[in-house]
Amino acid sequence: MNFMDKWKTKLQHLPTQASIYTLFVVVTALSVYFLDKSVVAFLLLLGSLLLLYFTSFKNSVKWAVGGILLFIVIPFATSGGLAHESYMEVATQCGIYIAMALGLNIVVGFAGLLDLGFVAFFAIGAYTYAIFATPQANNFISGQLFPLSGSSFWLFILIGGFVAALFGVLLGLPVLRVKGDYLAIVTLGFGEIIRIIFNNMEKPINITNGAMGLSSIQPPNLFGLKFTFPHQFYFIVVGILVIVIFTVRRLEHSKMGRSWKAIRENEIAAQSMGIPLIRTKLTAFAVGASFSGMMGVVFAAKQTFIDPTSFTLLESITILVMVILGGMGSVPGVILGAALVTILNLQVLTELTNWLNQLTMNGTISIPNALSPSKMQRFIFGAILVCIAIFRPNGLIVAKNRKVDAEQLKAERSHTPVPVGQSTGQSGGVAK
Amino acid sequence: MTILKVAKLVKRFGGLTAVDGVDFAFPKGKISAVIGPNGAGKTTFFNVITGIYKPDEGEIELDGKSIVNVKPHLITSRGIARTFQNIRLFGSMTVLENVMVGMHIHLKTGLFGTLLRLPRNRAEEKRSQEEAYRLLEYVGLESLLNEQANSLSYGAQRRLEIARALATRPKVLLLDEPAAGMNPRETVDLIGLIKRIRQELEITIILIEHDMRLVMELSDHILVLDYGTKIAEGIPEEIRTNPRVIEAYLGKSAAQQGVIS
Amino acid sequence: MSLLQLQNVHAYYGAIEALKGISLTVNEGEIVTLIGSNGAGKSTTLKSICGQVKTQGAISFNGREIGSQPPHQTASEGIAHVPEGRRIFSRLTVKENLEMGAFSVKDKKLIKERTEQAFVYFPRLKERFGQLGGTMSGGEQQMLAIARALMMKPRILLLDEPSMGLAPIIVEQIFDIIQELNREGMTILLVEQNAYQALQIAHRGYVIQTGEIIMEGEANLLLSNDQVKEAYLA
Amino acid sequence: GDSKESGGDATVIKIASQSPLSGGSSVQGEAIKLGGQMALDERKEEFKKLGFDLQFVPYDDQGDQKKGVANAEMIGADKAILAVLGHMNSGVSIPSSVVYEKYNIPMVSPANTATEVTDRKLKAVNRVVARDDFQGPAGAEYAVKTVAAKNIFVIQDKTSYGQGLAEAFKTAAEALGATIVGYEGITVGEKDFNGVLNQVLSKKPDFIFFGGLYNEGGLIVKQAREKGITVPIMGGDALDSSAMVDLAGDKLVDVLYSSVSTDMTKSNKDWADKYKETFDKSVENYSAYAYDSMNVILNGLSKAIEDNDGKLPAREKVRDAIRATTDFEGVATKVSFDDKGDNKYAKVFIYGFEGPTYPGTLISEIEQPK
Amino acid sequence: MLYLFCGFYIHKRGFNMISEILQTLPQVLVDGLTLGAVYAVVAIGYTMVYGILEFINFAHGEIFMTGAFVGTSTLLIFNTAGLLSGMPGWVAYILILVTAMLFTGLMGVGIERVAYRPLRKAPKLITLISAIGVSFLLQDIVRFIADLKTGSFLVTGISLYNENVKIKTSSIWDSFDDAFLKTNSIIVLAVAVLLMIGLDIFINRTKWGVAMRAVAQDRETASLMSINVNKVIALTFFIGSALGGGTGVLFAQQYGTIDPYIGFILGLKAFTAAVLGGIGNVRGAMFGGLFIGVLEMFSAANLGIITSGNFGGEYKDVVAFIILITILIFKPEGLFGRAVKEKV
Ligand SMILES: Nc1ncnc2c1ncn2[C@@H]1O[C@H](COP(=O)(O)OP(=O)(O)OP(=O)(O)O)[C@@H](O)[C@H]1O
Ligand SMILES: Nc1ncnc2c1ncn2[C@@H]1O[C@H](COP(=O)(O)OP(=O)(O)OP(=O)(O)O)[C@@H](O)[C@H]1O
Ligand SMILES: [Mg+2]
Ligand SMILES: [Mg+2]
Repeated sequence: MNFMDKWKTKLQHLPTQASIYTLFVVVTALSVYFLDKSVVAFLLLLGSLLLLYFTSFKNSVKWAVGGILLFIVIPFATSGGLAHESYMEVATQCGIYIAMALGLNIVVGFAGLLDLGFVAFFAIGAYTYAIFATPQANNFISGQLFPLSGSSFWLFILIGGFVAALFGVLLGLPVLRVKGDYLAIVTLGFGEIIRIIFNNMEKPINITNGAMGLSSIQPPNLFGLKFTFPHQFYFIVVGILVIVIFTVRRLEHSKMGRSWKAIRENEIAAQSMGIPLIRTKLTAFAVGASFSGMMGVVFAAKQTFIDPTSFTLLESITILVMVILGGMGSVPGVILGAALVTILNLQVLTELTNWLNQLTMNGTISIPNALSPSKMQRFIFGAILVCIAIFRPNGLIVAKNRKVDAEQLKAERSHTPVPVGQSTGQSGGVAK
Repeated sequence: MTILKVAKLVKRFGGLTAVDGVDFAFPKGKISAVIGPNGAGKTTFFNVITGIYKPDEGEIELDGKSIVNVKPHLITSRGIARTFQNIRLFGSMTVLENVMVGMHIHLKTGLFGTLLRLPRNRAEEKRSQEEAYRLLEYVGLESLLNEQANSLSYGAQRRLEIARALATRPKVLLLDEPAAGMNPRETVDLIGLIKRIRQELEITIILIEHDMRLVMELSDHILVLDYGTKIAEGIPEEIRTNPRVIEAYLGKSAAQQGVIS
Repeated sequence: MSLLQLQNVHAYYGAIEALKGISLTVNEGEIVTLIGSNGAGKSTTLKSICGQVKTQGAISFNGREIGSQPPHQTASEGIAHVPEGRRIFSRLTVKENLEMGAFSVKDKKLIKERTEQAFVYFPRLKERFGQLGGTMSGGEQQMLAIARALMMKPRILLLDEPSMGLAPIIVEQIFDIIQELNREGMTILLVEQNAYQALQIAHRGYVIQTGEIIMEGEANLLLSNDQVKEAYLA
Repeated sequence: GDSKESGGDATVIKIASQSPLSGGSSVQGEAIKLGGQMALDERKEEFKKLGFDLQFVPYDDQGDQKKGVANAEMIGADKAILAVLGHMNSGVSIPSSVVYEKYNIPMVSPANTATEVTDRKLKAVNRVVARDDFQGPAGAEYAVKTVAAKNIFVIQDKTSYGQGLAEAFKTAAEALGATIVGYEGITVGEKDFNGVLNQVLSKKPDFIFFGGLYNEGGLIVKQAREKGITVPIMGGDALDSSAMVDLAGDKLVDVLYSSVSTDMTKSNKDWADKYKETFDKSVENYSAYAYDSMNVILNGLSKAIEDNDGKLPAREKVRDAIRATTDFEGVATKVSFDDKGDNKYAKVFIYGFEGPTYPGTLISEIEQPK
Repeated sequence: MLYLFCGFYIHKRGFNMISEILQTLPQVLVDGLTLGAVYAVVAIGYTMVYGILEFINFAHGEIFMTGAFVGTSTLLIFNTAGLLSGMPGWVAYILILVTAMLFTGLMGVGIERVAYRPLRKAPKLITLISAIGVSFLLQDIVRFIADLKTGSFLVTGISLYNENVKIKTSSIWDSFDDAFLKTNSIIVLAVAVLLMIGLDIFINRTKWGVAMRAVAQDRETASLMSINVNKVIALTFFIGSALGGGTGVLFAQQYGTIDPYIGFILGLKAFTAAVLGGIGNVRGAMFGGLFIGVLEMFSAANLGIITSGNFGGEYKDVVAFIILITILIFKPEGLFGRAVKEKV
């Protein structure tokens, strides 16, 4: 007990923390670098980002260290092994999902609007780029102008985000009258409608090429450098992601973020505080959708092929799972949730399966074919979901309110005794 | 001088007429009370004024301008703020944040300002925090500023609702049963607070209350509703002795003792 | 004879200790009132009796320990609770609400009798028999809540702020009804903010403050106690 | 870091498979895995003699291209993997093969029929089955010329396989002078197709073509017959399964399907029996294609080893050796790859079900157009 | 002249179109009602659980699927034991229905106990996650067992009733063609209607039914009325799940083939139906189910005809969702849902 306390106080000591943290990063980075294909080491290295969140460094320091980790340490450490591209692929997909989950978190976590069709915006972003970066657009725009070159990709990140946001608003306008679980089913319907339309728009005019999908999408091109490898996409994704996180963070503690939360807590009271319901909800939809749209563009360029099977309801549900699992409304939680689910699905379960397979084939253990681990992924995923729900019902990192320093406020506040009313004239009183 | 005027106001719910042709002029800078039996339509009256419900008939004017068919959030920015009978705080936000939400209409920073966070935007945010803090001091909740709103006691929640409403810098403040669930001691404090708001901030106050001592002590003017219609109006003294009011609302013993203090 | 007895009861909401060792007794046939300011723990005390919050300590009813049993069992043993804020089943009709009050009563005839009795106390309910509970006004809802609790013919009736938000005339009626019920032999534990009125009709009273009983005694003694006057009667 | 995956004395060579092992199309995915595994197990000894420990690593692509690509990157990272058997879905193949191409890992698909798969002319990509633009027209030719179909109703399952095949069929049939009276999509995974069939009723076609898998195909046949629709129904190679018998039962009459394989249960009864015995599962057509694909891979591999003086060959060498496959006689099909990786020998055979027995009877053989 | 000709052409096409639609209309209605009956009963399960716990029991579709498998395998077991030949079809039918309903009913209770009860006080959405987890688990467990027993998860069972009945709808109006109806469809419709009527009486007339609604509205207060809340919730799950499981049997008999993934799509449709009718409202769910079933059948059969092939049956779900969304926009609480406006 005493011993524990001693450690606790020691750990609160900043320099100690810093040195332990650096040690951790160095050790994991080196093991990723030297060990060949060690999922555990890779996970620990990613874990250092999480650890960073729990340290008591200053915010700016955290951002800086996080940046160094993401842009330098992780790419470099993974470049040692053969699995470099594989790690980078996982990290890239993680990044894509994190951005989407953060977008959905604005809608569900902040504004309290349950959206079960969120992947539609991802699809819209992806198709926006794919249609113009393949000859597909020639089908409805004359002049054989397409495909656009890969250097248009950078512009399309913005266009994709914008178009998705636009759709967010278009969807929102009619449906935001509907509340709660009704909204869930309406958005679910919207997601399905978008997917089915993309799946069938090969006639009457061939716009999306239907179920065949769009292939040979132009990869991004920066001054002649073609982006085809996962480690290249990694930098694009991390770049966008940093902007996304930055945006979310700023919005969360602003007038906008507060009105989202106010609407989530009590619509009527929010209205009575002068918050326009529809407009505020629409901004939540639009901002959330734009993150998805941007990542959709990246996704299309990375895969070089898209078809509607990537945008199913199950995908929307998965993103929602990431948000709830991580902790609704909690930005670090959602990032963790998205990363965990993606890594679990793409890497951990696959590796586990391969390992068990290996054991089966070597005859170490024998599993009936019907139970072969590769087929049990849904089972394992399902079991994990139930367990987390039961043992961690508020999500992995529970959303916290930001505390304000009372003493400082007290000291800095002006001393006019009357804080409000038109008579004070302080900032013009009541708006027109 | 009249600040808020309603004329022939009607609100129906299906077959039920909750507010039935009420005419009234609320004098500026005064405290008016709306009383009446349960289900008389008092809260509905407030809801219609604040735009939560659209009136079926009639006119509502604030400073001579009609606010019928104006959206609730715009009514707020025209200068009417309110509290709710069943408390409606933003439960999982902090006390300070609750008040800052109330400042919504006075903050100019837009989406891009938030992202860029220019010195101007930063200053505005800072100022609004300080202002919120002063409002909390005003209602005596400054020590709880970082608490989650729904962890507050009932009385504190009621006061927070008042602070939040004040944050919109209203000309008219509507209070729906502000003393409900408070004990006599706390009610006395509340009376003090309401008086201060009227005097120091020069805000017109309209309140609904069943606690006759509070009503009689505070109000300059009383409107009595029953079954949606106005059955009496006047100064407290007139109301207390009005037989119709006694019969429909006060009851005999309350009429005698409710006002002893 | 003591019907209900609490000894050193602690109650918790998560980490918050809302009751810090409460002891009180209600004798058969008494009206006992519990007064105290906001958040003092009045409602929590009633909830503890009904098993709605986790408690430590001894709660005995009719000589039997009931502290750890689920609420529905406690209710079926004859403790009726009219909760704070009425808690009417808003989408059930008045009739169905009353039926739910009589859930543990098997005999249809008995249910009918008690319904009739409820109409005697509250004629208004008879007029509104088929109306949905949620559309009634506050006062009517309060009547319904009391009538609903009476349907099980409880040994003891726990009332949590029955006067809150009601017009003075209704408050008056409700206090009359409480006294009438008591005269007919029902034991009553009354929680009130309106200490003055509560103490006027009660036999004994307890004063609770931040989870602790700070005073107890005959109602009229408490009424004239300076400290009580200062803090609760203003 | 450098890696020599040396398990004791023998160098490990891994062959991966990628197919959906979980979810709705896992029956087919599983068949691909097992067919490949069977071939590989049979030839373990042969490679042992050459000094290599042959291992099979099945990956689950979940029919999801993201998963397929991530797996492909893992496969690329595992230097011991020299070839991939798969995928089942063209939609997963197309993006994943871009990754294989980067790492020079040869891929042989036992199931992809979409033209786009090989039309990109990737060095790594091969397939043993017929392209949509061969199989579809072959079916159309048979339907229009032999069955004399004039008014054809086309149903497809709105997957890339179903749509690819159905569109190829439709174009060819129209070119041959038939009228397409209806062209409808269904939803994969549903069990009630009465809606579309009611439209068939009102359009009164004399022939129905279905582009899709047997899961839906079997039910469509059954429900059509129950509705009194008696016209011939034709499908692609994905109807070539014993499951058709289970699904449609005695309603399985006048149903045609094209297939790229000869009748395995007759021509290779021993093989089919062995499969059944090993895995306790009935043979799917994909099992046989996967078996053949795996043998194509292993032949290429052993050729590459031979060319490399018995040492572990580079992936490029294996890739080129596989592409060079000529006149391989598999249990289901003969294989020679052309310069795009398509199977030159992919012939189309037309079979017919005349009752609940699998396989149907061979009716016609159609050569690849020159 | 040309104009006239065009007009005539369009008119003719329109006429053809209508007559084509009319011809199959009886058949479309029959098929639509049969499918709709299945949706309706499954929708009731969603609605009941939603009504009482206010959360979408995502696993309900999988309970339906499990019922289908239990019924089918019971029948297969009878068959291998040689019992089936000596048994009238209806006896076997009732036996498998009862078995499946009991099984899934208990399973529903078990799921509630393990995966939902610990979460009663947790945020509502986390229960949704738990339900999604349960639904994955069930899919895979059923798949595993089916796979182990039969070597494939696509299972085709034995149909007890295979005859076709011809309804002479053409005699009503000569624009109609005759409709065919499977004997089994009659059973589906009959059983579904019986279940629905029974349930409606149970919920609206019995004490336990009222108790369910009371628990739905306010659990804490219900317990003060000496209602055992856990018991009521368990009962709700039992009934809802048994209904789902029973429908699974009807479904398996109707379509012959089942797989572990049928629950997902069907569950989605049924849930849509429940919302359309006004979630929490049993009669609404019934109506919603039938409506979606008929609508779906109608669009699959006629969309292609109406749009001359431009938008075909593949858009049937789009039509269903667009109608749902439209209805919800104008009646945000669903068709039968009562507008419980929050009282301010
Ligand atoms: N949203 C609504 N829908 C239907 N009826 C309503 C609604 N809101 C209020 N009512 C009815 O209108 C009447 C007036 O209600 P209101 O809440 O205004 O009464 P009140 O005077 O505030 O009563 P109390 O003193 O009990 O708060 C009541 O009969 C009530 O049932
Ligand atoms: N659900 C809850 N979760 C956490 N804390 C609670 C909860 N309910 C009550 N409390 C706390 O427990 C304490 C006692 O509350 P209680 O409701 O018993 O007070 P009370 O005396 O009934 O007050 P009031 O007059 O406001 O009804 C208060 O501090 C309150 O904040
Ligand atoms: Mg009111
Ligand atoms: Mg209380």
